[in-house]
Amino acid sequence: MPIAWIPHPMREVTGGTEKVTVEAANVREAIRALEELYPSLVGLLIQNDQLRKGIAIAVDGRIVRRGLYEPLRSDSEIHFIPALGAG
Amino acid sequence: MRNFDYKLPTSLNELTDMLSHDAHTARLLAGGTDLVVAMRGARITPEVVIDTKRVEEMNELSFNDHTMILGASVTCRTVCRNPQVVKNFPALIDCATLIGGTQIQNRATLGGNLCNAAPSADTIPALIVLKAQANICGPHGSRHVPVEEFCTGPGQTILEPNEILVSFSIPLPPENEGAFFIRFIPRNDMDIAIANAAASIVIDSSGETMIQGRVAIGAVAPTPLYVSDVEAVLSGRAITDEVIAQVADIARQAAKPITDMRGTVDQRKHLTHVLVRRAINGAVNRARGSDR
Amino acid sequence: MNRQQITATINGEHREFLCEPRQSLLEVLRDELFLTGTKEGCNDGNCGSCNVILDGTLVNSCCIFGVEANGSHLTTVEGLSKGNELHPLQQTFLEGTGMQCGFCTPGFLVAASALLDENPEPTEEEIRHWLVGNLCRCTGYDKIVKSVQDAALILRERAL
Amino acid sequence: MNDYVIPEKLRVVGTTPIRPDGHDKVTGRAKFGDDFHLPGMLHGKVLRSPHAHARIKSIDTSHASAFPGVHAVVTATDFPRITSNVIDAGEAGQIDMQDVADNCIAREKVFYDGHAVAAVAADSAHIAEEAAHLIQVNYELLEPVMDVRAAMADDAPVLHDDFLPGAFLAPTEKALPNASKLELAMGDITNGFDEADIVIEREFTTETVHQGYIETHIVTAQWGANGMVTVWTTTQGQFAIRDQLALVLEIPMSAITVIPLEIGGGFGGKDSIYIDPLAVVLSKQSGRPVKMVMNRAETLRATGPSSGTYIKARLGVKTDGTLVAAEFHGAYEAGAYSGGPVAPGVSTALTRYNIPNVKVEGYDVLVNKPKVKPYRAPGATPSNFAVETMIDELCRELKLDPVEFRLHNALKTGDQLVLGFPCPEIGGVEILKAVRNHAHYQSDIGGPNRGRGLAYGFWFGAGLPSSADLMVNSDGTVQLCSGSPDMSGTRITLAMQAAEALGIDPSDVFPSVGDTASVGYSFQTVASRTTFATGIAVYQAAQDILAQMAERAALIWQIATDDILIDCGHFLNKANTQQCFSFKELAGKLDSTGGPIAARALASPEGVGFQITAHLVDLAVDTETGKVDILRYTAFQDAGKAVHPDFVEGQIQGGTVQGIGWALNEEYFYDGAGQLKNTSLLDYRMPTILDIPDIEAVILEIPNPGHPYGVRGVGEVPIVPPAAAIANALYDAAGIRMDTLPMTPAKILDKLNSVTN
Repeated sequence: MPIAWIPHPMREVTGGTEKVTVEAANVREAIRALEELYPSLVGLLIQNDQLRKGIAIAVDGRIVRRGLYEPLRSDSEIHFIPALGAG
Repeated sequence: MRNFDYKLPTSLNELTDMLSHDAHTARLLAGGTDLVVAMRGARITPEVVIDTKRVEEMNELSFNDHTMILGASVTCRTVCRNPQVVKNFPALIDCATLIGGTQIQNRATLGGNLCNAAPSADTIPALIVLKAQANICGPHGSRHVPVEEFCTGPGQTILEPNEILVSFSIPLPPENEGAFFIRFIPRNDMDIAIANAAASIVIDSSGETMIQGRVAIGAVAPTPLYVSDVEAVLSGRAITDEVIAQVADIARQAAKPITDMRGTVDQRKHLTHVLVRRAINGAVNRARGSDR
Repeated sequence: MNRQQITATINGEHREFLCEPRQSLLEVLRDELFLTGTKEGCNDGNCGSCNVILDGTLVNSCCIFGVEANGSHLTTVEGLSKGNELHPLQQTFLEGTGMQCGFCTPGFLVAASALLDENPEPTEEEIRHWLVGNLCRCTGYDKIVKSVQDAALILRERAL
Repeated sequence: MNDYVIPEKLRVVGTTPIRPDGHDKVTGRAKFGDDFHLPGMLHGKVLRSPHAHARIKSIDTSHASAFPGVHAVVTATDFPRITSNVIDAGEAGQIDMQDVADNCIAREKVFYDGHAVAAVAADSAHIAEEAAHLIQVNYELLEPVMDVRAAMADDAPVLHDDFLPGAFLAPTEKALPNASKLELAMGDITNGFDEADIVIEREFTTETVHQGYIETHIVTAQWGANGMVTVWTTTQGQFAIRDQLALVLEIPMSAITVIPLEIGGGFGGKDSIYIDPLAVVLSKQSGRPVKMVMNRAETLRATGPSSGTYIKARLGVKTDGTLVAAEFHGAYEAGAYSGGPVAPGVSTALTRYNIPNVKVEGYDVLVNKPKVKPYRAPGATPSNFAVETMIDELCRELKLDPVEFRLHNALKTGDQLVLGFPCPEIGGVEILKAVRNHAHYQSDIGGPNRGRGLAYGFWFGAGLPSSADLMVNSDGTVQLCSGSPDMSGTRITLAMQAAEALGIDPSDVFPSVGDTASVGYSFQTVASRTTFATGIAVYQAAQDILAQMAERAALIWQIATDDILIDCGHFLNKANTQQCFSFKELAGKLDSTGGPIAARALASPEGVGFQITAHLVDLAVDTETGKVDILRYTAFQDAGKAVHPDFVEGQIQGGTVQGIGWALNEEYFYDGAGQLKNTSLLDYRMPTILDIPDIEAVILEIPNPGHPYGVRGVGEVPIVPPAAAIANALYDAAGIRMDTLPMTPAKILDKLNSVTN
């Protein structure tokens, strides 16, 4: 099952847990699964059904374009990272 | 930019008449490298601009037995390309080749540099140590003023509104005199001096003793500064690092700089010391004929 | 409005135009004559993008009033090539990638052509001193210097 | 997600053909922003705030409106008050459109010296400027805050009441005034430092700098009678301009066409709107096209800058030179509105070393300066300066060679990044070995007061959406249209990739940059992405073209398409290779076999190749004045595959020189009231041709599997290490450790004095 890594400052919500195995076919479902375990986590990641300002998603080592809708494989790893921007 | 009338006199008389007519609303235009920019920034808003480029007396560059006459509207380029200037006044070449890039030197004039009266003006310290005299013409005749007395504050000069800087008279230096100008800027070109210095030194036949000397410094006071106190210290002294440092000490004390975005008080005083030493060494080398 | 009639020879052509005294030569070239190859980068004589050759000398057209050019001979970047035949400098800047965005390029070309007119065999140091009033933010200058050197060589070979 | 099989031999990629847009650029014919004229065009000018922080109490435009020759005057009340509208720009982050709108024209408050307050359109720029100065604005002055640390203090003046403290703040953590936070970590920082034999902690400050493009911001807008808007402008992204205009003006995106003109430099600073909406509304009100040209002072006061910073960092190392722990705190100026380069700045601070225990925190801090914009590897130069000078200090402390130390700790493919995931293919080790083997590294320094410095730099780059259209002409030539403005030769690098893929000569591909009505959506030319990402779009479109042409060949020969072999611009019958069409021959038969063909690809590639580099510099310092002269400079960089090596070299040289300017002389000078004092290129001191030696570029090619030809972005990383390399060389030359940028002669002199005293 996919693994979601909890961003460092948000581990306050998970009691220090850094990664969670989730049953999910895409990132959105992964966040729903996290929500069941840690209800207060989702508000830190999502606002108005979108990723919060400043957050981007990496799946399996690539910063992905499809955000919440990015499909996951059974062995995928999800990281929530700062949106990097560029010049 | 506010609009204005443009006038192009062809003689000094015509220019004098025009200026008398509009004395308080007119500005003279030579190379324009300062004036055009100042007008664009609305720091100067003349109603009449009088172009001096066709006035013969202001564009003269000539030599007689003792003196060079340098018109106020002669460009840095013309100065730098004149073999007699190159031979007699290398310190003028030092500074005239430092004013802006090639494009600016092709327009900028020594007269404009003096009348603009910037504390950091690069040609003024050299003119001072070369004993240049400003030849001024007004409705009631002409007068002649040493360059060190010309500027009275940032952008301020002794010129009355109806007076014109026509030319400089600069005495030809004796064989045993050398002069040198140096400035400090953060880049290698295109900057306003944080500090600058010029020196002219007359040496004796041994090449080891200074007979006379003049030092002027810039960007360290409201006007370019002639450091008159050094003459007494220099005269008759052996050319040693100690003596030169002693002179530089006097210049440093004379410097009354301010702190602004280009430099601080401490930095400018320190640089004055360094630059005066280097200027004197450069002048001595030229007097010795080792770097003409 | 006190527009004045100005006559000048620009890139070999006789031109007459009206301009206000407050219009710079740069504005006149660009806005009245539509010679837009000459660029405005700083408008105060610090970047060289507006370089033209006025009566044989290299100048910043932003620091000159248009009325000052009355009766003059001017060369702008548009006057460097002969029809479709590029000036050697234009050729070497193109082949030697002496430009990136190309905005400062006309100024560099005009400035460099004034240099080569006066000094057909400039050293690298002479090239750098001559061009110090021209700013380029893209290239780091190296390829500009080499392009000027290459053009100087072509011109010298042609002169033989 | 696919990794490409990179061909061993490339025919076009790696050569140096002449750029097709070059002739127009050397003859003065190329149309840059200000070279575009429309009949009846008016000229607009902006009135800007002289105050850094003030409330606008009233604006009286009556005198300006009555001035002869004036056709329209606008203030913020002429623009829709949009509700906060956050748009998602993908991996580039999110943009708050209310902030964008307010930055274009101030509504209740002005937030920086130079903030636009009103605009005038008149018959000439001179008239517009005179009229703008007749507008009377009544301000209530507020206290400005100009420094990041002051802005985060408890008693700091607050810029925005509705400011959010950021996404990466722990739920119970107290938010700081004016600052949003992000945090990254891996391993255990406490244990990590316990393991270390030597721990050093240092503080750094860097000043605000500007991108310094020589062409300023220029726009011409025409409001059509049918409400359709056309905008001609100089920009890094025509679609970004269109989208932002639509959102700020609340008109449909489809009603706006943005036509990109040639761009005279951008470096990140021309990625968004400033005067654009003012020109549009002035045109609407006057019924005439309006051109607006920012002058240099406006450009410095109101656009661009990149953040000044405060940085505190701690490094822990074992005596064998193994880095075991690192902590990095970076506070970056955001300017007047949130959203500076803190995330990439702090994320790249340590990324090039494999350090097991890391904590990184960054603050995006509001100050009364222009809203910062990306600048070439945004945020990375200050963080690199801090960390690389500390690494140099550790090398000296441990008496370890700076190359060997970095080799020992270098990030390698598969090592975990501070972002959490493993590092993709990276050539850091190869880069460092190239330094070690280079003649420059082995040469004598040759004189007193001279020193040599090394710094190692990293940058992510980005993919993001790009489109490309290819159309085959009946004579076998190909039209290529992309949505990526060409800042430095990307027309040719895209044409070369099309030619490579199609098996034709690059001179047979005509590349152009499309407007928003004629080409598919493309993100800006930023993030070193055009040759990489738009290149992939071109490659994909080319594959489509080849497939379509194979179908035509199959039709002609009456065989299955699968039986067609495509080989280097030739279409062959696999069963009978005597049957063969060249690309040109087949192109001539398209009309008669079903009509012309074209292809469009929209790509958002994710296989971004990271950029890694090392810079080596020799310099001399005048110990009496603090003046630095750069004597020799060599930059080593992994290009993945250099599509056009001359332009790659140009990117390396140009970026390095910008970095040298940042290192030595470039900075914003604000006075105590928050007014910018150096508003010209005389006093904003960018390097001149006399300040710079030849920059030798050593290009390595460690292919990026995320691109069909192995390409990595190359444009940004060259600006990252110069400041640190120069600082390290200064230590080598004079024994002084610089902790601030720029390292001006005055600061160097101070350090020299403190060392001798």
